Formats: sequence, structure tokens, C-alpha cells
Amino acid sequence: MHGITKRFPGVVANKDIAITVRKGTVHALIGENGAGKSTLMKILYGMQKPDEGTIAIDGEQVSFNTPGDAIARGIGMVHQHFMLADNLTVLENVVLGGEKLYGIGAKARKKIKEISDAYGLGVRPDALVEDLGVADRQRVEILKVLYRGAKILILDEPTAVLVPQEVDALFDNLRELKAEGLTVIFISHKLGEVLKVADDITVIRRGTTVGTADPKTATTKQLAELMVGSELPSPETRESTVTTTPMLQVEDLTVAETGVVMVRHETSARMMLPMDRTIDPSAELGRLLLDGVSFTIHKGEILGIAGVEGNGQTELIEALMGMISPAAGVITLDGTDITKSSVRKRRVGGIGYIPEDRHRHGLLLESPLWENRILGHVTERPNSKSGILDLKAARKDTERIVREYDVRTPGIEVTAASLSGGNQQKLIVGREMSHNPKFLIAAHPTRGVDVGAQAQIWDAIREARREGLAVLLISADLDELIGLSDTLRVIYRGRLVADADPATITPEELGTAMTGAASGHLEASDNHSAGTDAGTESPEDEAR
Amino acid sequence: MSTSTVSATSAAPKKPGGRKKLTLPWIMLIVAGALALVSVVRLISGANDLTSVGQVSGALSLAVPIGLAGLGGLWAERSGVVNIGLEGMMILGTWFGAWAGYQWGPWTGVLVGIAGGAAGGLLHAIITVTFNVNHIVSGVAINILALGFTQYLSNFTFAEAPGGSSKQSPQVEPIYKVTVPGLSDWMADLQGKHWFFVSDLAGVIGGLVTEISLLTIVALLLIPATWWVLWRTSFGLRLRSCGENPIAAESLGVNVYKYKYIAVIVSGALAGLGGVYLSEVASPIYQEGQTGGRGYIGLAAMIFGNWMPGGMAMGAGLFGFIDSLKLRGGAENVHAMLLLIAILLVLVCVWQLYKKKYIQAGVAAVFAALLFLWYATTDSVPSQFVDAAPYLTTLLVLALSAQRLRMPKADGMPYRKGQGK
Amino acid sequence: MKTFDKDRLMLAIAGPALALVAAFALTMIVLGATGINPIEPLRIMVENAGYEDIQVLIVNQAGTYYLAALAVAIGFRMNLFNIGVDGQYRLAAMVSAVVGTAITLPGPLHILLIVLVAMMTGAFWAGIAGVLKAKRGVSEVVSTIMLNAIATSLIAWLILPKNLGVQVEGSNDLTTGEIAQSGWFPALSLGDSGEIYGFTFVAFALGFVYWFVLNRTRFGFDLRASGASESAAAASGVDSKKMIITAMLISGAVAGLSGMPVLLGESHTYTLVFPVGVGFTGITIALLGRNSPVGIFFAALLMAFIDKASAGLDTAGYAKEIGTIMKGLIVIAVVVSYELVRRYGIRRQQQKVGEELASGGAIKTDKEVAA
Amino acid sequence: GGKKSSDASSSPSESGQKSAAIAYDIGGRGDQSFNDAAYAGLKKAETDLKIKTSEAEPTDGEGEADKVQRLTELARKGNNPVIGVGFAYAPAIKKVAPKFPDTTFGIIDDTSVTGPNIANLVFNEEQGSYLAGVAAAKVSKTGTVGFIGGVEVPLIKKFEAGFTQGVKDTNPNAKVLSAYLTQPPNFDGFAKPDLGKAAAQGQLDAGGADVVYAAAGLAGSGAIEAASAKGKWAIGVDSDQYNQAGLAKYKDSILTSVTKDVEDSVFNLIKSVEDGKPTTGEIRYGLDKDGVGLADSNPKYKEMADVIAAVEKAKADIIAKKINVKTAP
Ligand SMILES: Nc1ncnc2c1ncn2[C@@H]1O[C@H](COP(=O)(O)OP(=O)(O)OP(=O)(O)O)[C@@H](O)[C@H]1O
Ligand SMILES: Nc1ncnc2c1ncn2[C@@H]1O[C@H](COP(=O)(O)OP(=O)(O)OP(=O)(O)O)[C@@H](O)[C@H]1O
Ligand SMILES: [Mg+2]
Ligand SMILES: [Mg+2]
Repeated sequence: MHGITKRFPGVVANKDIAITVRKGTVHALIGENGAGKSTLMKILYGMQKPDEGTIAIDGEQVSFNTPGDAIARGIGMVHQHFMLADNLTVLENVVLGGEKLYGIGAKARKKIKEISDAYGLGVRPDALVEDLGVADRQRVEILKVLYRGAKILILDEPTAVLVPQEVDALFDNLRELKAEGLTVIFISHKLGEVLKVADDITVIRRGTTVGTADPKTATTKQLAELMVGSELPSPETRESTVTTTPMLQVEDLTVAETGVVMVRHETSARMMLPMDRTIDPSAELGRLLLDGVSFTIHKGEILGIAGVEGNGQTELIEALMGMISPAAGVITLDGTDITKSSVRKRRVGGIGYIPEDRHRHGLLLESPLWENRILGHVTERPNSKSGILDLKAARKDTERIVREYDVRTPGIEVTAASLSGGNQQKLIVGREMSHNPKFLIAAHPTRGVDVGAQAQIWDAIREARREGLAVLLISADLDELIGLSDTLRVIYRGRLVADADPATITPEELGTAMTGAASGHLEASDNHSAGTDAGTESPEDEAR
Repeated sequence: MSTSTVSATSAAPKKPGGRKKLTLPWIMLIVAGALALVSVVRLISGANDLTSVGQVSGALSLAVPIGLAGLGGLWAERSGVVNIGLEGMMILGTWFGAWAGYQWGPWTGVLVGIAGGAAGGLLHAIITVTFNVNHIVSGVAINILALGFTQYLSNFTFAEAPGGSSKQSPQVEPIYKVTVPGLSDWMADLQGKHWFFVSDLAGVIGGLVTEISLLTIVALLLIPATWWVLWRTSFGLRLRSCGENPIAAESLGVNVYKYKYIAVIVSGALAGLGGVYLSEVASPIYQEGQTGGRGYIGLAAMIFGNWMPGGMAMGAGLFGFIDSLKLRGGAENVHAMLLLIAILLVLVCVWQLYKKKYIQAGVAAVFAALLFLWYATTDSVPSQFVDAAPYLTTLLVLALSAQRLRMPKADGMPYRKGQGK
Repeated sequence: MKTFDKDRLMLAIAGPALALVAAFALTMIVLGATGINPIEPLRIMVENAGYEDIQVLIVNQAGTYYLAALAVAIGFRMNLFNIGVDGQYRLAAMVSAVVGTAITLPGPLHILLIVLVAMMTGAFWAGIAGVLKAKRGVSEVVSTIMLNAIATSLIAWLILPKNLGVQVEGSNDLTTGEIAQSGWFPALSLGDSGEIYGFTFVAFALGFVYWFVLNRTRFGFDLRASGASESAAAASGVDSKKMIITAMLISGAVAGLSGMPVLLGESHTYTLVFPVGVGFTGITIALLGRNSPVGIFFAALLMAFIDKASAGLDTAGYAKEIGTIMKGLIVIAVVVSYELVRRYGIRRQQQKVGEELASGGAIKTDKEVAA
Repeated sequence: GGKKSSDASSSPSESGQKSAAIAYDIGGRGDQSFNDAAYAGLKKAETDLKIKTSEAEPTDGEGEADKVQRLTELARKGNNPVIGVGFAYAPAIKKVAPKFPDTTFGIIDDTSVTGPNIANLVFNEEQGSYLAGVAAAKVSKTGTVGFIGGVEVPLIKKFEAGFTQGVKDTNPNAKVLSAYLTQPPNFDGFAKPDLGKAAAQGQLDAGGADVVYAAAGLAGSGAIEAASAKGKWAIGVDSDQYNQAGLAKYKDSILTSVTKDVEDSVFNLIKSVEDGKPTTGEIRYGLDKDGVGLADSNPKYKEMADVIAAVEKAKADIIAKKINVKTAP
């Protein structure tokens, strides 16, 4: 690709980019958020047309108008965000657009099985994508590309949602593909990974190529400097502020799958009947999304929950927020039982919430920033007084947040959608912190946020913790998790199966536990399952 | 808290929870059960018209226009475009069908009527797909426009034609009707015996083989055809993917605009065919206001049927059946329906009891008792309530049945090429 | 910031204005294509609207439309499509007329009673759809379509002389009897040109209430949040089921009011020829006015203008359907232009955000070094 | 008051020529029924009396105020008489008539509004329908006949009442099935022929009727079609439907039609005003004045001597007030 330039209204996403990828290699592309990596790849994939520049494949000049053209030239792309239709089966998602290859029936199913077996993807063709976990979805995405017999694979941040073991498995696959002569372009923010798998590295900054690196000699530090011109900030936090006053106590929290209710939960039997009428009641057994989860978070404590996505984190958050009602269990906040309280009551009662999916749960995308500042705190000052909104005060406070949290925006009247992800996140953090929460749920607080903003968000959390905030931290970024938490727990299939000391644990060990391979208390460099007391636990246990 | 063991059964990996595919034998069994229930009611109440040949064919001809509109809605919404303009497209169908029909014969009328509806669909596609305007606004506008446009045109066309007026077209030649010889009579005979179940089945079959218009057959075939095209061909897969996740479809080289356009135009064409059916088969003339909200009912039937052709057909069929019952000797037939609903409520009550939901069971029981009482103490239903029967039944069925509606995920969402993240 | 808003205002006005011109031009093309003088009908319409008696009709009709559109808009504001306004207001008008005839109270109290009954009836009828949606997941689109038809039957039954209705000797109409004078809403008389129903002013005042409740109260914020993003609203503490029911109840109550201008100001009774279809026009107007009280006001006036000004076209020898065609074209032209303006606005806004980011870039780097 | 819509255009009276006007009911001109009959009367006046005419149509969903404005405008422009077609105009005429004492206002199908310058043109539909009942009972072999009403309003119930009485008086054992297609204010029942067809089929095959009488406007054509397909009898309404071009295909099955002479009533009123002796008050068109009646264009009907005899006898009895026909079932 040569001299690629792409302008968006107000942004030059790519500016005269040049990149050469050798055949049969894994080529890594790195750069901070918004550097233009995805845009460049979308151009290569025909999803966007470059304003200037040329692309040559095998020395032959090409011009793609649609992804179809690119696919025809043997290019396949796994996108940063999943490109799957939830309500279609895996088979349908895979064959879509490539129906000419093997049809849409038995032949296609056979082919999918074949590829799946060859790379150990373990994909079930007739499952609905909706029912798949993230890792499975990732595999479907890869399968989509392989199915089309792509010769050039683009993987845009494929590892963001995977645990280390899954990453390793993916890398094995990549090496295998490489051995077969395929070319892979790989985008990641995780520099360690990049060094592990790449043959060549290109660094992009603000839309231009700023350099290349040799993975054999480069260090992550050098790469980071190339990327952002600064050191990698670290989430390390060592001075403990943990007190002995419990802020949040969760006992035996159990959540059943939506649409099903528990019949005899007191007997811990998992016999459940569907709420809706179906033909055969006994044929349908629901399952537990959270199973007897108990923990305590004290004032000034950050409890980190590690786990592969889809193991009950979402349900835990939603149950704590009151968005779903648990089948069993008691939640106590600062001495008050809030198990039956509404979401609003809980928020007023002092729960802050940084949601895992900011677009779905944190923002009104089409509303101005100041309305987003009111969201979730409409009953509280300065947003309203006795049922009437105080727009002036809300606006003024929004300006304060924008200032204090360094939200990059031309003003508070623009819609939330027009902010970049990082800035949206800063706004949410600022909002939640403005109401002096007693307890904060922070789900992936820095996901997809670039290094600068990351540090700010960490600082904000640490600051509040010092003042006695209790935090439940859920993150896929294990460094963040280990660095910030005072206590660590591992969630697996709806249960808290292990705990660990963040002072000694390594990401690799934690990753192992997340796959369910280990349980109990995790000792550093000794991850055999040490069966702990399953009965009542002491506060000591909680405070590690 | 940590547990030392992770029981293997603790949670199965993500499995399709709650949803169950209805297999063919199940569907057959449900249909047979429903028919048996109707049969029982017929025997008790003596309302023999409940499943007569005439009732079934009447139901069919009332259901077909609704079903065609619903099918039109299904095509559009499966591609992600909400089509509330079905009513307008139907109006275009009635008008153009009759206009061409009376001059050049019914089949030309069918084609021109379809084209008229398709033109409405095209307009909808331009507004919603190309200009990305809110789909409901566009649909409402098309309904207004189609009404005004056809009324306006009638002044220049039908008003001057012999036998026509500014509100009405001249007569259109009828479309050929077929009766399966032998079978039709045999079924009518069997039906006339008023036996349990057998006669009811004979009535249903008889209704399908007696005096059935070729256009009705076409309409009936369009339902499985739609299912086949949308669920069994790559064209259909692509079309549906546009309604589920157009950006994903785009990323695999699907030209989303093209499929949306095709779907919405087909949608208009189907609604247009529904219109032609009204102005050529249901009655041989165009008449202002003839569609009378059937486009909306079609939409409702589609939602009722969970955006699936079979379910939609059931919705339209239910509506046509009750509508026909009410028109053919309303007071008596609808009175018998009271009994049917009461029995259904008793079944609901038993089911809720089984599920230990005592409140729901109680409510169902009370309503069932009230209906029995009403049934027993009267021998007809006021004509006003008879009129409401199809609507009430639909509402009741929806309220009682499980709502596992699932509309296409990107239905009604704006889409622009190259905007995906 | 100030200029930003001014630009937005300019855009907001330019869009519909251009669209109206386009719609009129399109209408002229249709007329020309059918061999009709394309200017004359439009001229007659504009001329008609110049007369005071027609203006009175327009304003009164606009009041009715305004209420119906507000009712629809409340639903739209939280993504509920209340197609049932038509049934709700007819049932409300009928029931409140019956109560208003049966009970006579002194002046304002009588009116208040009638209005309250109308609101409650409308709310009840819409509430059925709300409860069905919240509790049973029944799509409100389907249930309100069904409820419209059921309302028709229910009214037809209730108005029978053996039930609540009255058939005046010699008349072929059925009525609910006449409400006593104390229940008539005072009107603004313009002498010979007719009178503007007093309730019309109430209607427009309600627009202000609508604006205030939606934009200045917690409840309104919750409602709008639910409409903008159900998931975000739920996470922010809105009980979505309760909100659905509440919104439907309020929408129905306002819908119930749409019959009041005519009932309290003109007919003083509900009859078989009570205006129908107002609810459907309300949908068009709400969409055209983009659910904003001011937008709806102008949209209601526009629709009322086309209705009343085109009514006389047939007397002048032109088809009055021209008005209907014009309505359809206006809706299309206006919404298309909204969209084009919106896209332009977004592009501009992004440009601004982009500039901001570009200028802030330098500082950003410094900070990162510091961190 | 400022400028009124009617002030502007030159009024016909100024130009010295006489003029009459009608304001239509919903449906307007072209409905091949009621409104068209009124129009025919107006046209007849235009040619026979050499006067100018005006017409105005209502808009869908309009209210009383619009009707008041319409009548006012027609009156102010100097039209005389101004005729409101349909009972819906009653409240409006009540308001407008006193303001124009020199103009005669006609209203069809209503006697509830009265005044010195109001002419109430009403019809004894029940009498015509009674005769239809007699004929139906006479030709029916099964002893079951059907009645189909378009919309269940009092006016159509008059048709039902007369028909039922006629049937029962002729054959006390006969059964009358009756059905209405829609309920007001849903007037689709006059516009959806397929509903008329379905209802007629129900009465013919399930109910065992062999004669159907449809008072359902255009939807009646569906009933006639159904009867024709089954080889049974249909009875038309309003005008002589045997001679209607649109129904030529089924004419053999149209036994007779109950006519309602709106055309003449309109013409007569215009003529009376023209002659300087405007009629006012209730002008009732019954069997006596041939304002309603039974058509006999179908040759097969004419051959049925006994039927005709029975009908003639009933007619004479009604005129002689020996039979009193009810107006509500
Ligand atoms: N469709 C679009 N319209 C407007 N601007 C866009 C669009 N897509 C991307 N951009 C802009 O282009 C720039 C580059 O975006 P891109 O997605 O390529 O970044 P990236 O390097 O992939 O970042 P990340 O690491 O967060 O994925 C961003 O600043 C973004 O503002
Ligand atoms: N579809 C789109 N239409 C318009 N603008 C877009 C679109 N996609 C992205 N943008 C613009 O791109 C910018 C940020 O895009 P994006 O969300 O990819 O940024 P990011 O920093 O990569 O965020 P994240 O970290 O969440 O990936 C925003 O300014 C937004 O205006
Ligand atoms: Mg990004
Ligand atoms: Mg990216």
C-alpha cells in the first residue's frame, strides 16, 4: 500500500501511509487509539475508498470498490468489532456472501467442519451466533475468512477479548497459517503479543507511518515510545487503603437465565421451568448464570474480578445494579439491604456505575453531553431540584467535568456520539465520580481507551478509593486488574472459583485460573487448586 | 468465597435456552388439536357453519388480502425496512389492478396492479434506503399519497368510463375459478354429516378445493415460496442478513442497498397483489376505500406471526376465519366462539395451575366462568360485539400466548454504506 | 457556542422552508402532467386561506390536530407507536359526552368533569395496550390497531338508544343527548366569521406543558432517555415497564382531550358523525413536527390549512384530492430535507470536534509525557 | 368580521341568474347511490329549469363547523335553495338557516330540524322495504330470506324493519337472517363489496336463504354477485339496480329493487323555489307519492303474477293506512 490518504470530515485518518507486507509473514500494525489502523485496513479490504494512494497485491495494482472485490483477490478481514448477525446460525454467518463456493447447505456444513477440525476451532455450524461466547465468536470470524480461502488475513485487534491461553491458541493457528504460505496482518495494542508473533512491525501515529521495528530486537518500551512518544503508564498501586468497614456485602447471589424462574432454589436444584408456555415443560431446563456468589468489599478496597467474558460478569453487574432480579441472595450496601431496591434507589444510595458497554448502558448517543451528564443522576443535585431539572446547574457542572477530566470536545452541546470512545469514557467516569459514590462498579473502565486517558481514569479511581470508595473492578486487561486491585477473584461459569493476591500473581497464572483450570487460593507460581473452606468466610479472607 | 470443586453440571456451556423449534409433527398436532376443539364446540353449540366448506372458503378469501399485505411486510422487514406504507401500496394495487383489468383483462390487471404496488415500494425504498428517512414517516406519507393520487386519477379515468364513477371502476372480468371435481362434492357431503372431527376436516379441505380462484392459489403458494426463497436460497440469506446486521453483510461483499431495494419493491408488489385481489377476486370492481385498513391488519398479522411466513399466515388466517364467521351469520357463530374461548381459558387455567401460578390461573378461571355464563344465558351476541370479534380474538390470542417475538435486529434502523466501525 | 446555535436554527428553518417549496413544485408537476392548470388550484387555496371564516376553521382544526399529535408524540418520545389515538379519542369523547349530559354541575366544574372523564377514558383505553406490552410483551402497534376497531364497536353498542344513546325524533342520527350549557367551553367569537373554540387555546397551552414536562422535569428526562436508549435508561434507573405503562396512560389521556375542542365548543354531544380519523392525521403531524411542541404547532396549522383551503377546490372545478396529494408530498419533501440538513449538520459538528482534537493534540502529547 | 370566503367571487344572484346548490354527504358525487341521485336531481333542474348549479363535497373526518361554513358560503353566494344531502347536515342547517331567512334550506333524511325556511325531504324507506319483504317471502322456497345492511345506523335499520315486517306478514313462518357489515362511524360497510359477498354467501349456503336484500350501498353489489353465482335471488336498493351498467352481468338475478327517489325530491324542491312558492316543512315521499317503491324492470319478476298481486295489495293497504310499517326492528 502506498501513499494512502483518507480524510473524514474533520479528521485525516490516514495521511500518505506506506506499508509493505511480505508474503508468508505475520505483519503487525500498532498505534494508539484513533491512529488510523482500522481505517487503513478497511481501505485494503475495500470497505472504504482511499482519497489518494495505490494498493498493489503481488505486484499488481488493484482498486477495490467493495469488500467483495477484496475477497475475490483473496483478502479476508476479521474486524475489530464483531461482524456477525446474532439471529443467524454460524453456518449462515460463514457462508453469507460466499454462497457460490459451497452453496448454503450440506456441502457448506461439511466444509466448515473440515476447516474447524483442521484448526481445532471447535465450531458448531448450526448454533445461533447469539448463543456463543466471545471467544467462539472470534473463531467464527476467523472461520469466515478461512472459508473463503483467503491468502491475506487481516486481524484487527483479535486478542482484545481473549485470555492468554486463547491468545496462545490463536497464535498457534497463525503460525500454522503462515506455514501454509498465508500472509497475516495483525493489529494489537498488546505489545508483548506483537513481539511474540510478528515477523515485521509497522508503527502508525496520527495517520502516518512513523517507523518499523524488528521484533527480534525491539522491546515493548521502544515500541511504546514509537507509538506515543512516551513511556507506558502502569496501573501499579501499592499503598493499601483497605479498611475493615464492609461497604458492600453479597451473599449467595444466584441469577437464573432470563425467561426462566427457579422453582426450588432453596434446594439448590437446578430444576427450572420456563416462564412462558411451551410445548413440553420438562424439556427445557434453564441454567444458572450466577451461582451462589458471595463476597465483601470494604471501604477503600478495590476488588478485582478476573474471568473470561461471558462467565457471569455481566449478570453480576446487572444484579448489583438492580437491572435484573436475582433468584436468590442478599445484597447489602453500607448496612442496608438493597436486594429488592430499584436501580434508581441504588444509584441514589451511592452506587456509581461505569458500564462495560458504554454505548448501551452509559450514554444517550444522540443527546448532548450535558444531558448525558444528567443520565443516571436525574434525581440528584445539581441536576434537579424537587422534580424539576436545573439545566443551568447541570450545564455548568458538565463544563466542570469536561474541564477536570479533560474531555476533548468543542462544547457541551455536541452529541455524545461525536466524541471518540476515550472521551466518552472520560465523561462517564467524571459523571459517576461527581456524585461521591460509596461503591463503584467499574467494568472495563479503560477498554479501548488510549494510554493517556487510561492513566487519568486510573488516577480518578485511586483518588476516590483513598477517600473510602469501594470498587468492584471487572476487566479483561489483566495488568490493569492486578495493578489496581487489593483483592482478586476469578469468576468461572457463574461461580467465584478462586482468589489471588495481586501482589504476587502473574497474568499468566491468573489467565490459567480464568479458564477453569485452577481453583481455590492461587499461590504465586503454584497454581494447584488449594481447596479452601467452602463454608462461611471471615472478613480476613475478604481482605486477603 | 471459593468452592473447591467445580461441578461439571454447574452450568452447561452457552446453549440455546428457552427457544424451541416447532417441528412439523408438532405443528400438525397443534392444528389437529385446534380443529378437534372447534369440532367439540360445534357439536355442543350446533353452529355447524363453524367449519363448513363455505365458511372456510369465505375465510380464505378474507384472509388472502391480509396475508399478502403481511407477506409484503415480511419481505421488507426481513431486509430491515419497516413498511407501514402497505396500506398505500395496497390502494395502488386495487386501483391499477382494476384500471388495467377492466380494459385489458384480469391478468393484465394483476400485472399492472402488482406494478402499481411495486412503484409504491420503490418510492418507499428511495426514501428510506437512499435518503435514510425514518421508515414510519415514509410509510405514512406513502399512505396519504397513494390515497390522494388514486382518488385524483379516478376523476380522469373511471369517471369517464361506462359503468364507472369517480369512486368506482367498471366491472373487471373474473379470474378463472377451479373446483376439484369429485373431491369437492365428496368433502361437502362429508361435511354435511356433521360428524366429529371428520366433518370439520372435510370442511377445511372442501373449502380449499371448491370454487377457488387461480389468484388465491397463487397467493397461497406465495407463502411457502417466500419461506423457501428467504430461508433456503443464498439470495434470501443475503436479504435477511441485511435485516439482521447490514454492516456485517456489507463486510462480506453483500450490496446491502441492492437487497433492501429488492425487498422493499417486492414488498410493495405483494401488497399490490393483495390490492388486486380485492378489486378483481374479492369483488370485481375497484371501490374507493376498499382496502379499509387491511394493510395495517396485514402488518399486525406479520408481527403476530413473529416475522415468519407460517406464523403470519396463521395470523391472517385467524383474522379471516373470525371475520368470515362474523359475516356469515354472526350472532350464532360468534356465540359459539364464546364457548370456544371459555374452553381455551379453562385450558390456560389448568396450565397455570400446573405451573403453580395461582393468580394467573385465578384470572383465567374467572374469565372462563364469566364467558360460560354469558354463553349459557344468551343465544346470540349483540351485532356490535360480533363486529369486534376478529379484533378481540387477535388481541386475546396475543395476550394469552407467549410473546417470543423477535424482530430482525436491524429492523427500522438507518443504514449507510461505509459507516460501519 | 452562540453561533453554533444560531447556525442550527438557520438550518432548522431552511430545511422545511425549502421542502415546502419543493412540495408545491412537485404538486404543480402532478397537476401539469394531468393536463390541469398547475397554478390556479394553488392560487385558490392561498386565496381561501386569506378569508377570515376559513382561518377560523383552520385554527380550530389545528387545535384538534395539535392534541392528537401531542398524544402520538408522547409515545414516539419513548419509541412507542400509539396508532390507537383514533380509538382513544372517540371513546373518550363518547363517554365524557354521556357523563357530561347525565351530570350537570356549575360552570367550570362541569367542564372540568367532562375533561377529566375524557382523559381517564383515553388513558384507560391506551393503558390496555400499555399493560399488554409491559406485562405480556404484546406489540403496541398490533394492540392499538385492534383496540381502534374494538372502540368502534364498543361505541356503536353504547350509543344505541337502549343503552346510553338518544335518537332525536325525526333524526336518523344517534347522539348522547346534549350537554347543558354549563358544560360548554366559552369561545372567542369573531362575529360573522365564526368563533374560535376556547379549548383550542387550552390545546396550545398544553403544548407548553408538554415541553415543560418533557424538558424540565425528572419524569420527562426519564421518558426521553427511555426513548433515546432503552438500555441506557434502564441502567440509569428507569423502570422500563412502568415507563411503558405511564407513557401510554399519558398519551391516552392527551388523546382523550383531542375530542374536546369539538365536543365542548361545537357539537355538545357525541353523534355518529363526530369527526373521525383525527388520530391518524395526528401521527402525520407528530412525525412532521418531529415531536417538538413548536414543530407540531406548525405542522398542525399546515395540515389544517391544506384541509380547509382545499375543501373549496371542487366548487371551483378542481379535484379536492389535490390537497391530499400535496399533504403526502409535503411530508416526504420535509422529512427528506430534514435528513439532508441533519447529515450536513453532523458533518459540520464532526468537523468542529475534529478541529478541537487537532488543536488539543499538542497538549495531549505533553500530558502523556508527564504521565 | 373581515373578509369572508363567500364575499369574493361574484355571486350568481348578482349576475341575475338563479342558482341552486347541494352539499354532499361523505362519499360525495360518484357514489352511485344517494349522492349521485341528488346530483341527478340537480342536473335535471339545470337543464329543465335553466338555472345555474353549485355543488360542494365534504372532506373526510370533518366536523360540524365545516358544514356550517359550507352551507353559509353556498347561501351567501345567493344559491337558493341550498340542500344538505344526508342527516349529518341537520345541526349545521339549524345554525345557518335562521341567518338566511330568504333562502330555502333542504335537508334529506331528517325532520329533527325545523324552521320557516327549512324543507325536510324524507322517505318512507320502510314502506318500500316492506314491499320487498312481501316479494321475498312470496318467491322464497326455503322460507328463509336474508337482509344485509351496510352499516348499522338507524336509517338502514328502517330498511330492515320494513323488510322483516313484510316477510312476516306474508309468511309468518318465514325466517329473516340479518347481517350488518360494519358499525358506525366505520362506514366501510358501504364500500367493501367483498364483505357484502361473504355475508350473502353465509346467508345463502349456511343459513339456507334463497333471497337476499342488500341495503348496503356499493357493498350490495357483492351480495348480488353472490346470489347470482348461487342462482338465487337478490333485491337491490336505492335505484333500479337491474338497469345499472355495472351490474349487467348479474341482472337476471336481481328480482327487484327498492327505489328511493332522491332525484325527484331534489328537483321538486328546486322547482318550488323557482316557481316562487318554496315548499317548507316535512315533505314525505312514501309509496303514495311513488317516492319509494319497487322496481319491476326484470321481466322474470313481471311474470310472477301472484307476487305482483301480493305486492300491489300490500302497497294499496299501506297507502290506505291499513298496514302500518314500523321504522325500527
Ligand atoms: N466512518 C468514519 N467517519 C468519520 N471518522 C472516522 C470514521 N472512521 C474512523 N474515523 C476517524 O478516523 C480516525 C482513525 O480511526 P481508526 O478506527 O482507523 O483508528 P484505529 O487506529 O483503528 O484506533 P483503535 O486503536 O481505537 O482501533 C479516528 O480518529 C476516527 O476519528
Ligand atoms: N459511523 C461513523 N459516523 C460518523 N462518525 C464516526 C463514525 N464512526 C466513527 N466516527 C467518528 O470517529 C471518532 C471516533 O471513532 P471511534 O469510536 O472509532 O474512536 P476510538 O477512539 O477508536 O474509540 P474506541 O476506543 O471506542 O474504539 C468520533 O469522533 C466519531 O465522530
Ligand atoms: Mg476504535
Ligand atoms: Mg481500530
